[in-house]
Amino acid sequence: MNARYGMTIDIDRCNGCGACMVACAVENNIPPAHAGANDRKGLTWIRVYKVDNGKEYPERRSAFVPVLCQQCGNETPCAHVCPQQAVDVDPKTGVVGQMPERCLGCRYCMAACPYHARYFNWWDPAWPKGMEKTLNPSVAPRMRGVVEKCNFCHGRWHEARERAAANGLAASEPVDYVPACVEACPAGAIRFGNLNDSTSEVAHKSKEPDSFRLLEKLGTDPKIYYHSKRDWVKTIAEAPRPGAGKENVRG
Amino acid sequence: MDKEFITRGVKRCSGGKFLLWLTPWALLLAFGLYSAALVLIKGLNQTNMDNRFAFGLWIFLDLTVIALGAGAFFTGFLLYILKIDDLKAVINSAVVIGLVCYSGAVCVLAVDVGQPLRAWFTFWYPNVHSMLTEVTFCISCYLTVLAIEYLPIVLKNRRLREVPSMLVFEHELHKLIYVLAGVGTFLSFFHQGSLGGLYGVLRGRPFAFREGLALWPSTFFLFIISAAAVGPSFILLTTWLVEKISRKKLVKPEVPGLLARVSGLMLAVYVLAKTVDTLVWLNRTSPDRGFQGWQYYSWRPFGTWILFAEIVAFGLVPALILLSPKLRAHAGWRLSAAAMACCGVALNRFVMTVQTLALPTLSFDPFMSYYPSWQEVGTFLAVVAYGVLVYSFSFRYFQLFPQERDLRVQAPPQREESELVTAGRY
Amino acid sequence: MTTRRDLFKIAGGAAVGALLTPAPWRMITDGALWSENWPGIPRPARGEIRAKFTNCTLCPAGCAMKARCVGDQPISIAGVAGHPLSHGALCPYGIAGHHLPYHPERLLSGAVEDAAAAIKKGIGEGGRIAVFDTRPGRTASWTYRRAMASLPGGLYLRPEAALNGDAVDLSAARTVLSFGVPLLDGWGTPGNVIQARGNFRLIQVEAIESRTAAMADVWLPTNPGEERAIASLILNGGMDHIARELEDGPVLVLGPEDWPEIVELNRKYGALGRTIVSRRDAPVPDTWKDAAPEMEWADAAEGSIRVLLIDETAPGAYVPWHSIETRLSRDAVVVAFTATRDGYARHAQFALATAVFPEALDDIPAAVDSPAGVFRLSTSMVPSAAWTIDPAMFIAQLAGIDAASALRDRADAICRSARGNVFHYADQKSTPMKAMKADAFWKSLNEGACWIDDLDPKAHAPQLVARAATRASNVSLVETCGAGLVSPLFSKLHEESHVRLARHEIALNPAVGFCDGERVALQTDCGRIAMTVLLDPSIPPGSIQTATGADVLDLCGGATGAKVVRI
Amino acid sequence: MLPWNYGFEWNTGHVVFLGAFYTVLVIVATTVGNAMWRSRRALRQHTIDELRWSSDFHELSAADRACRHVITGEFRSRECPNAFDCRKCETHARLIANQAPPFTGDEEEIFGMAFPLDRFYHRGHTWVRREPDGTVTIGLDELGRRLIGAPDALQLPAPGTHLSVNGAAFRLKKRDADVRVLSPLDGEVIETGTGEWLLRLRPDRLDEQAFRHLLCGSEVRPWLMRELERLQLALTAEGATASLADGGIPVTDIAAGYPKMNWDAVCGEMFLEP
Repeated sequence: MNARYGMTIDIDRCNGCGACMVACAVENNIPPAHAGANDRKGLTWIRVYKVDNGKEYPERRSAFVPVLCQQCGNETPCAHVCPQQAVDVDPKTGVVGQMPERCLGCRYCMAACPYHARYFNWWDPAWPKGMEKTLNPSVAPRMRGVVEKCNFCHGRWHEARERAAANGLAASEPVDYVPACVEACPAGAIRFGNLNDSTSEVAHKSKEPDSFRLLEKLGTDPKIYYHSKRDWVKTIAEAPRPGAGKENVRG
Repeated sequence: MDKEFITRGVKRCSGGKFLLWLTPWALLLAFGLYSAALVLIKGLNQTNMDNRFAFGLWIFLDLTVIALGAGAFFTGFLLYILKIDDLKAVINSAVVIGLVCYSGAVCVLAVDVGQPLRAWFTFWYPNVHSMLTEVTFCISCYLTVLAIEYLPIVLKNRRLREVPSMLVFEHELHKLIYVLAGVGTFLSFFHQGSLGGLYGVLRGRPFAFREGLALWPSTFFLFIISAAAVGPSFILLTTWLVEKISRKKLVKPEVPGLLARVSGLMLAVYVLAKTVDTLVWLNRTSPDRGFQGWQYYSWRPFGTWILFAEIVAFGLVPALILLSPKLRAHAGWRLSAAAMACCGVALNRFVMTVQTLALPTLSFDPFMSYYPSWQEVGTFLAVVAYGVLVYSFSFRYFQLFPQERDLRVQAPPQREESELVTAGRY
Repeated sequence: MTTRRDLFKIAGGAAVGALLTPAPWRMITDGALWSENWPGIPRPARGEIRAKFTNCTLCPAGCAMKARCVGDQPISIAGVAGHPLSHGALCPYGIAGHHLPYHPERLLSGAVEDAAAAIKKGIGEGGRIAVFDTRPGRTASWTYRRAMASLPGGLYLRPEAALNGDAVDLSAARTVLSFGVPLLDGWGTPGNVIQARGNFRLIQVEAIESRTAAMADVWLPTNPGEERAIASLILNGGMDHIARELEDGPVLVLGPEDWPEIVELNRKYGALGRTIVSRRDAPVPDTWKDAAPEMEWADAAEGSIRVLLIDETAPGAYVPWHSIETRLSRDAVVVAFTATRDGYARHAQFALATAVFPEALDDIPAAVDSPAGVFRLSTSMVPSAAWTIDPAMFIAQLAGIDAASALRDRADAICRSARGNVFHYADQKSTPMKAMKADAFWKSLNEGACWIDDLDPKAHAPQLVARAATRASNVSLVETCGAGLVSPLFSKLHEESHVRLARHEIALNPAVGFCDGERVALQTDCGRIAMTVLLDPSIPPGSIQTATGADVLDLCGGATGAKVVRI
Repeated sequence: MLPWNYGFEWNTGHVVFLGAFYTVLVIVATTVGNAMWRSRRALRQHTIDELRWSSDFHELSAADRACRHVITGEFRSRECPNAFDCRKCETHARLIANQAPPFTGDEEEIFGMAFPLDRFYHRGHTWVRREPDGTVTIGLDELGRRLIGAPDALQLPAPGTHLSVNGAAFRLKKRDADVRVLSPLDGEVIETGTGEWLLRLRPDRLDEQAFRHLLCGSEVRPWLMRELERLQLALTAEGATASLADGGIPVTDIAAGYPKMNWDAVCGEMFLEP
């Protein structure tokens, strides 16, 4: 049976420290920001947004929402539109993969993605002198002019499979495979696992009443489940409503 | 002096005057090429596009330009397939316009992708489900076809006709041109459509997403109709413009009327279809996906006025003007209606591309705004200048308007039947 | 007889025929795959993947780290699961700590000889020499104290100790009342706080909705500067809904320690001895006992110090420069041992470059939230740059004492004490100290281990003393890494997402009338610093939020009435 | 793209899409290829003179392509289907069969221009005179002469050159005008002259058929009247103010009369070179 990897993110536990974003950048050889980069031209495969209940101080309450590629399972919007098969959905894992070395850089997939989880290399990647020594050998850095995004740390998936094979276990579903952000979250807010495996923690958590997915009605069947006991936080899953302090988006 | 290149018997301004006319455009082209080079060499960071505004000015202009260039295929279709011979008067001009628009669009496209050198991957690893693949294939094929259709026009040049092989090839190719016209029609039909599909299939963008028939969303068909509607209008405008600039009579008076009628007819069909589509989308498609229709229009500055402008002011109104014979006959009305039609379609392309990207999808998204950088504008100006230059040269050295020579003087009307008046006058 | 024409025919035929076979197309495809590599992009070094263990020195928490290395080069860092103190958690600064040696703004070298000469001259002229140590309790600190003892008039100075050197036992608390303390945002040992978070209710009294306030069970928004009033109100039995919360003990009250109210509240709700406990530090060799006493900065006499050596390598509490200045004599020589230009180096005549994490070998004393004493090493994972110096060695040399084996000596002393347990990172097992030989202990310390003392059976309830209180500032400071240097990848949290305030970024309410990205100056009676505005409606109009950093602390430490002005 | 390419799968999408694509390519390629092949064949089967004339003839304005029997008033309007080569024209054969134009030997005098009727006239303003020795002489007719006046340059073919009907016989230059004059007959040049006649030709054939396509006798006057009309049109088109149809007799050098005029256009019109 094929795996269907997914995540549950407990918004009530996230204090927006950003460990996941840094760990992701470290793991996937994402370069530091170019001098001209801003929050709309950056490379943040996982990005923590600060959301609020739209009220004014002191009724205002905030929460932090990490958003990464939602790994849509149904008619994956980006994979559907890529003109040259640079995006594919791996049937073995359900992970939406991106092949930067085949990408034309037309950014059609970015326009197609409702979660803005895809990022374009606006500049040549550059690291401070000497820092390239710290690059992760299991991930190839990307060149300028291509799109990239979260792939649940594909490199880690490979290594985990090799380890599993070495230990004589079934390589199909390595037990110790977790993406960097999951490993890094100090609050343990992000959980990762196989949604098809009914015994897994994510399978349970995803079915809880407090769990929800972003823009579920679009019918793209994302595999990232968010979790919060606060009612106003649950409303972030729905379509935007104009007005109400929308001008505040930090993060 | 270039006199021996100019068709015998047509008047063209002096070479010096021509150069004077070319200079500003040439400068503009140079500037545009410079900015395009910047983008190509330094990368897309030269533009103001970003991860949220992944497409910018260029996609809007590409779509508009290609819609306006649709005159080429639609006129060709009417002339060679439906045999409406009056359109012979403008077909050459239409072909040149088409060529200019399409080649220009393709160049801009090449500038605005991250890795232009990999463009051929699209042919090598085509994803047949992607509208962009369809667009790429059709546009590249159609551009070839247009180039071939342009060939006879070039070879007809007075000096080139001296070369026997060219003379003959032109003659023979012209006999087969209807085949190319047919193919061209087929191709442009599909890529005009898939350009519409481009946004209609974005299920992640409920503002653009449309349900469809068979493989294609409704925008696929709307784009075809609107392109067919605006193509003749644009020819109408350009012809008039050329007549004004060159201070010559270029086509018989009945031709613009015909174009206007065709354009009006298609436009009426389009407005009708568009209205139905909009209603279905606002009341079913969008709400089903959790997005209430009204909220799209509560983001400043995109109020409902844009919907009204698109469908009524620049759709229904020009359609009615062009359809009423009395108004159509009047040049002023005819031309302003044509212009309005063009604006309407441009506005439609703008809404489909830019507004779609500006509107938020996540509840914690802001409304996005974007202003093109001067490099982007420059790249577009390059296309305009390039178009003007190519057209000016074609107009000077080739016969874009076959009727021009006969129209120098009012030739006595010819009657077509050839009956024997009298045998044996002697 | 074949003519050339025939040859052409054959060649042409062959070419056309070849087109009908996969061969040429395959070649194109493979060519494409090959051409998909882009020049000028660094190729990650390959090699054997190893795990190395160490402890973080970037802040006093000293979290345990597991580094993934190619050969010896760390390429990523994660926490050590099951660690009794850090519980496998790391903050973003630690996660990217291995980038610091390559930081473009790292201090590159210093005039070591000139500094030494100037110091000697200063001492020679009979001036008073002092070492200012930002993180006391380290073995290096002991070296300084020994060195100062052996120098005439030598002083060992330290910042004011949190809770007078006593510890907080969060695991014991049921209710925590915090006055603007960033409890959930880098306070103490993050992993430990998160571990304990499930067991206590958090009441946060703060002017703005900080990360801690956002996560607190109750957030009491106050006007900036009114926190103290609220504290005394609660103390005097006002605000009974809070008082009712505080019935549910044990209670811990955290806040600026120079407020008497905090001390009183803790005393009133019986925190002392239950959630605030005294801690005995890791043993030291008896031969060190004649070291100079620890003296809090404030107790040094005005204008008395002729030579001041500041060790910034291990960041801790920062003392604003204007209060240091007053202790210096007119012709004082100030030498800063640091890896960054941003700290005291701005004021020192000599800034001597030191190694940074993970180059330096150092130990990390117990954090404020560790009731038991600990001893752990931050090992040198990459060789430290040739031009760096070790401040402990430098000062030891100055005083002519031998400190080369200080860490080993202390380890042996701890081993001799036979107290507590040793937690080994590699296998996550802990063994009692008494069961270990000195060499084995030293070995495991270097391979990644942590000695944790037993709780002192005869510990006395701590006595907090209130100090002269300063007024609360209307600037709320968000903790950035004390080290000054942060990984270049923090651009992800700063420019690329604004999820954290970068240095010299200032968050303001839109109503205040500045626009996003505007350049302004943050101004207090201590001066002004240029800042970039970041609009955030969650900041109340009266408040200012900015990131710490030496210069900001110099500006706002103790200062009041900060305001933002246009430039 | 191709079955053996990475990422290719034999599903309907691929087959339909790529099928359509290849079909289009094939159609376009064959069309162009076909055109090339045809033109190659044409170049082999016909002399370039024939090809150029057939192409030129299509370029002429509809009025200029009128049948000679329209000129004589037998038809209201008829476009010549044979590019002015009446030798293979059934209609012409029929018409002259039941009534051949009378051949009056004396000279016609039209607007002071001499058109001797002892010779045949070609619509490109050349005449052909049969000489007793079985050769023919060819020269510009009076209107042609007056259009050119004294030519700036006259390029005559070298003796031995073979001319074909409606192919270029010789070139004339006058001011900005540079026109080729159509050959009225097939034949070999045996001598060139500069006086009344310009070329002496040995025609390929001398039978009755050989001269059928040329105007003669009573056809000449109406034809010339029409030619003057055309000249008038051409002149006005080029912006002439003084007109000559109102009795004004064409002067011996018309070009001199219109120094500013684009004479090339006028000559092109009159000598049937579009």
